[in-house]
Amino acid sequence: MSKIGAPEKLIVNGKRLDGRELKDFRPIVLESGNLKRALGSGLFNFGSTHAIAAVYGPRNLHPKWMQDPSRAVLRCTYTMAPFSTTERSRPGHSRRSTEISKVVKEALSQVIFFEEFPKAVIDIFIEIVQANASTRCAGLNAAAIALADAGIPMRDLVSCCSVGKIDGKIALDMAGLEDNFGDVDIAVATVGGTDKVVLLQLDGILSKEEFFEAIDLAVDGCAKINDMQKKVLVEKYRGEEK
Amino acid sequence: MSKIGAPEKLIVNGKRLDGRELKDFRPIVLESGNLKRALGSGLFNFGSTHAIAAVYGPRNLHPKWMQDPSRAVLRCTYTMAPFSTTERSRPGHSRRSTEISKVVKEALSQVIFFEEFPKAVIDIFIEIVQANASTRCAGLNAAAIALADAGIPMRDLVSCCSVGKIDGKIALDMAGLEDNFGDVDIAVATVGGTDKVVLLQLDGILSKEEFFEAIDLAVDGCAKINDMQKKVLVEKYRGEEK
Amino acid sequence: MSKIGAPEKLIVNGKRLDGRELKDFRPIVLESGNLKRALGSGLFNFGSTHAIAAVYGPRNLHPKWMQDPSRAVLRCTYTMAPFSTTERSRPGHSRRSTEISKVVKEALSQVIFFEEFPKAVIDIFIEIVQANASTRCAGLNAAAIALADAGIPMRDLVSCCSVGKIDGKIALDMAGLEDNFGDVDIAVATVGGTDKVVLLQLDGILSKEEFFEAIDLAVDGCAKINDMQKKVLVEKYRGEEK
Amino acid sequence: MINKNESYVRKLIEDGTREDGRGLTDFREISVKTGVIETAEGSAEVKIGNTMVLVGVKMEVKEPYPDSPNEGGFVVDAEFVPLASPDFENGPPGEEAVELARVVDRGIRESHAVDMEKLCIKEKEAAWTVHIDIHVLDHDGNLIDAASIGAMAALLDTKMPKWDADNKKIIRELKGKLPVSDKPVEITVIKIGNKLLVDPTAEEESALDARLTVATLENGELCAMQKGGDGYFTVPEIQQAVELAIDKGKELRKLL
Amino acid sequence: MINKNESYVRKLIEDGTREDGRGLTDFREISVKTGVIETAEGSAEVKIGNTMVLVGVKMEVKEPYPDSPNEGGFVVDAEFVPLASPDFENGPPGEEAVELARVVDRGIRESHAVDMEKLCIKEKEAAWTVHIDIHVLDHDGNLIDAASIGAMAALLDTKMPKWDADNKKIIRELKGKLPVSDKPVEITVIKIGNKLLVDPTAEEESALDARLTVATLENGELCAMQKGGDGYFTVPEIQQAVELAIDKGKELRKLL
Amino acid sequence: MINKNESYVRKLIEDGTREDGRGLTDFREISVKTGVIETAEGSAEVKIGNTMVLVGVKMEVKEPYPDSPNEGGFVVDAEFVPLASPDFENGPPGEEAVELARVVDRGIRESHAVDMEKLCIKEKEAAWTVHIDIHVLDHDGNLIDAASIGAMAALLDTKMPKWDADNKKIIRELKGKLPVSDKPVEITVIKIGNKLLVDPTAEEESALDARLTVATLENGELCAMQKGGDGYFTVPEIQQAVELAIDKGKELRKLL
Repeated sequence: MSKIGAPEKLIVNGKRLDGRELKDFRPIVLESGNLKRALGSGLFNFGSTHAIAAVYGPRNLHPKWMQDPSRAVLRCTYTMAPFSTTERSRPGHSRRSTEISKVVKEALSQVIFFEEFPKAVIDIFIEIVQANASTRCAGLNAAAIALADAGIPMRDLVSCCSVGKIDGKIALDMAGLEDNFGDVDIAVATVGGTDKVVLLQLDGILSKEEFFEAIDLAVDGCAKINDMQKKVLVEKYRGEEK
Repeated sequence: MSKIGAPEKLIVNGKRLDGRELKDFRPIVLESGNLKRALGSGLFNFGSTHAIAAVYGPRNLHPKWMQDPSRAVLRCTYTMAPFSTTERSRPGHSRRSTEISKVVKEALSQVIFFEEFPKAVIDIFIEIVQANASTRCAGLNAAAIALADAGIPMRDLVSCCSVGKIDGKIALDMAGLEDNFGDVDIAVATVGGTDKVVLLQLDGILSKEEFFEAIDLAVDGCAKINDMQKKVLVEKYRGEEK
Repeated sequence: MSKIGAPEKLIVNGKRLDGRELKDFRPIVLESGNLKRALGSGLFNFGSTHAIAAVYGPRNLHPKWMQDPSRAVLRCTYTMAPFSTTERSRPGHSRRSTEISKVVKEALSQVIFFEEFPKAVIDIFIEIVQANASTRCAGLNAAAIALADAGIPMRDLVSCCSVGKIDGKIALDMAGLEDNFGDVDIAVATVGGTDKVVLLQLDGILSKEEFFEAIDLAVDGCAKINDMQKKVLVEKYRGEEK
Repeated sequence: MINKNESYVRKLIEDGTREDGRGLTDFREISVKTGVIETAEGSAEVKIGNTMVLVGVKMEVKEPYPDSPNEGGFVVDAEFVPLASPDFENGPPGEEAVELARVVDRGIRESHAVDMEKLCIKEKEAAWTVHIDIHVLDHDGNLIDAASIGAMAALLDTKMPKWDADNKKIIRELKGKLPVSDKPVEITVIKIGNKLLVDPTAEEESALDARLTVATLENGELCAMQKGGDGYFTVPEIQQAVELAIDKGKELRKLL
Repeated sequence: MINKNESYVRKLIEDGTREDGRGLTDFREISVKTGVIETAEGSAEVKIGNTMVLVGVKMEVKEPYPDSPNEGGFVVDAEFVPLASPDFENGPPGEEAVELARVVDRGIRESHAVDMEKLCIKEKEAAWTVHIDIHVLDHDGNLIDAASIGAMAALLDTKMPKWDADNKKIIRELKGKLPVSDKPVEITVIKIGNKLLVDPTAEEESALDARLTVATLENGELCAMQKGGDGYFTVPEIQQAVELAIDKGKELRKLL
Repeated sequence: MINKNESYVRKLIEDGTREDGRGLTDFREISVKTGVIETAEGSAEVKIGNTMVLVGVKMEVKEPYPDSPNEGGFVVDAEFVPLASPDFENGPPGEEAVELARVVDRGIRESHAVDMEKLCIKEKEAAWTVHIDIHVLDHDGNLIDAASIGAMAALLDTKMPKWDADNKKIIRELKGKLPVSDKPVEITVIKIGNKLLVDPTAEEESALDARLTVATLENGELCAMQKGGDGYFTVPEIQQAVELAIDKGKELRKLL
């Protein structure tokens, strides 16, 4: 279990390696409308994990036989820039990115009013520019902002964060070494700051009780992110009104 | 010619390595309707060579420009499970499987009444689950059963077996070592137990006279398999009638 | 800079390694109608660089959504035979062949009257059979002949040749060693023997003045090739008239 | 998609019943047979109702990765062969096959049931890779659970070949069992309306709101989860699903 | 498909005649030219009527496979480049190119005309691979026979390069001929109605019921066969086709 | 294609003006920021108006090619990620991305700004490959110039990692700068009607007749060129474009 490159401990004197408390986020940066050609766009960083997202559509779906006459179809593409990881990652789709695209699409499907756009397609593109764990969470948060920025009608905003177990303790927002050498990594997304969970992925061994503690922490973290997302969208809207 | 792993002789005291006479089949197992979701299905084993086949269709062919307005189109896909061979075989299409799919499709085309289903497609999928030589023969036999099980109107059943030359003698139904280290391997398929040959592939050196002896043995073997195929279909039909 | 396999000098006693003067072409061979199944075809050799081209169309473009209702679409495919190079080249498209297909397509687009064939496609296929530098030039010259042979209405013929800088001197028609070990390689195509440049690619270091000298030499070379192309087409036309 | 009966299926389940008469937390008949493929080092055939999955394990030798020079590898591949369903006409659904493979992979990998260091033959030079291939032959729902138990059964069935280092060849005279130290099992809980149930048929799957797969160890701990579907689970629903998966996992583990 | 004239072609052949006036067992004019590609170690251009095929041989060095540590390799690839036919608009026909390559490959491989052990440079380390590329430039029928004789002509033309083991480089100063010990030739017999014929044009091929390719050795023995087409041959027809292929094979072998 | 306003754009330019009020030989506002990607050995973000390009450099170790046993490698890849433009709906334009990568590659490679021999770690065994990835995030025209200056900025920003030969691993403790000996810059001159201009927007690009990219060195010499578009340049127009590119290249080089 003592993998090459593993630090001796992930929590030293009650602090994590980057100085955080157990229930702290890394510095969060978020923006909307950061791209000019996209209909809607968003940016979301957890520390040095940087994600951007763009939304195009609703627009006509070709070929025609793929259209759904009663509602819009959602397509979601999560990719990582080749330079976003320590070892250069080959461009194109990996099995990991295919899986993440699927769970992110399902999470966002819960909130979009697809019935308003029969036969159409809505495309969401998520690009991880720099990766230091929790990339799917940053990407999903950026995508939610981009959908709102594009004016796609939604029930509410989806928000996502990671929790995990490191040195036996439940902690919020996994960073690189914690993801690689910690015990458990969990990604959770909820709708509008409630406890409605639309994305949940878990890797690593923990007890039922520890999991219940972790999911509560994650739901709480998502609610905080939901507030930030709404704030940045309101500010942008006000900025445009002036 | 003394390849690594080759046995000294393939015929010892008049018997083949697995104890068979020259003109014996390995134990044959065949079934129809073994899959539940397919419209028609079949299973055919020569000893430890196991093939299953499924038929879907006639159904509409998309895209439209590929349709034939006067008759159905047949598509045939032969694949090998990754674990079916000693060295794991990569999934997906090899040139070998492309060629076998083509000759199997042509063999079956002789018997299907395509004119009854204009614009449609009939799909046959053959999967080799376990391979010990004569896989295309087992697959074609399974496919013929699956077509009948699906109720596709046909002139007659196609039947297939291998013959070969081992230690200078013509023999029926090549098994693994005989295929790898024998002199000649031939696959033959006929229609309805007659001498109408719809598949013929030969590899290895033999004289014209030896070939004529071999093809007679193969035609005879196909007729025996044809009987077995008809029996299993009649039995299944009777079983369903009760 | 002294690469493995590089000759000491590329110009010895004022002559190039194959005995040419600086402003000589290698022996040029050109033909039209060399293929029978193609609607139009052409062959063009610079020494041992051999290119053939075939034209099919105008014909209907499928799928329909790719059609341009006001004009024909041009597709151009440049490929190299696997045995055309010293090291066998893998069949299929490389990034180099994709780029060359694009610049050749753009060069030919200047002269074709696309408006006469709405919704149609014209396909040009260029195959390098044997490569000894200047392959794109030979291919483009063959394609121009093939278009004329197919009777596609054109403003004029496009002609192409290479120029370069070897041992500090500007020279015409780069051959293999000159391309690999010379200083600069330039490909230039013009329309109808004029100075209208429709293809221009340059690799290697030279001064502005040297470049202006080189482009004049290239434009002059293209005019000579244009004469030869017209001659072979007229001869073929006369031959057919008899 | 087979969703003609979607509203009918939903109505039945909201009333607490199912088309085939099962209770919401009952599995269909399950069988797990091992040693079914002679050419594989380990194999299993799993049937759950009409669903049939074949799993084969092949042992290969590779050079270890530079960042784990004394560890072997572990790969799960899943193929939805087009024999298995009329829905696979235009090619089987890629993202579902990828998800299936990855969810089964994580359930086993994260359990540490297969010790990667024991798979090392010679540091930096040669180590075993365990290649698990999941082959779906008949698809009538609940593929994850079928594939997960099939993969564990095939691993427990796996015999170790020998490595001939001089000739860089695997000698398939089997010399012992693959060491496996735990028996993780994945159970998928489905939500339709406000009901939770297990082991859906293909028809029930087409009507689901959401699903949650939970991998549990022999000691009752959790080691992997995956939520799917366009719907949501509330936190209390997740807690209820986890409890159900722990219970059902114990039941299915007896088949190994 | 060029099948507008299918019924016309069939009627002619049933009457024992052909559009171009040939007898049923006559070939069109054939030419075989070798040494046509300077960049290849061996090459041939074959024309049969309007059909034109280029074949190039390239010698490469690879590590032998573990199960044949003292043998070289032999690969045949075929490309139907879209120059060759208006039917190749939407990409050339993949399964036909694959079949062409494999039938030509088997005709030569099974004859043992190229001794794989003579291609070994150093056991387990380096051996020559003979790479035969078939390039169809003009497709007016009977590609298998054209490609087969072209491949043999190119092999007989092949010069051996040298291997610089220190620098892992091939030095293309040619030092001798590739050893070739037999001259297998493939002849394809076509069945239209109840007639057998050879060397079909593309138009005749579009009207065929079935075809049988037979590879024969110099001593008259057979070494490979392949039946194609949706129709059938009776056993007496097969016997007749084999006799015809042996005869025509002798004729064509003179061109090598 | 965004060509609704094509005739309007052309008319403006024939009158010597542009939609955004710039002169024909004026660039939009440019910014070049380096060190923007922590995970890359070198990186740059370039904005020209609304166009935004990210460039990352990753250093990898490979065995040198047999014909250049003491040289490293140099690879440029470009991706038009579909975030960047509504035109990329059906997959980004492959041939344009390939051309972009190759034109940027040649501008740097032909300048010999990166000395390939200095990248060799051990002859025949290990050498650095400089992998430059161009990522177009927002496409409002003039990608070649943006990518070219971004690639040079990222190269000048690149720190060298160490190579641990024993464990065949790169250690990313940076120990110095990548040696870069020149600063080639590419300028693309656009022809619309009989006017030449620089730095087109996406809208202007959709109206262009032809474009000519010219790479210049610090000393004013040329090292690469590429003409694009369906139109032509006369020789005097080419001369004028080269002069313009030399001038503008000097201006942009100051940003490095």
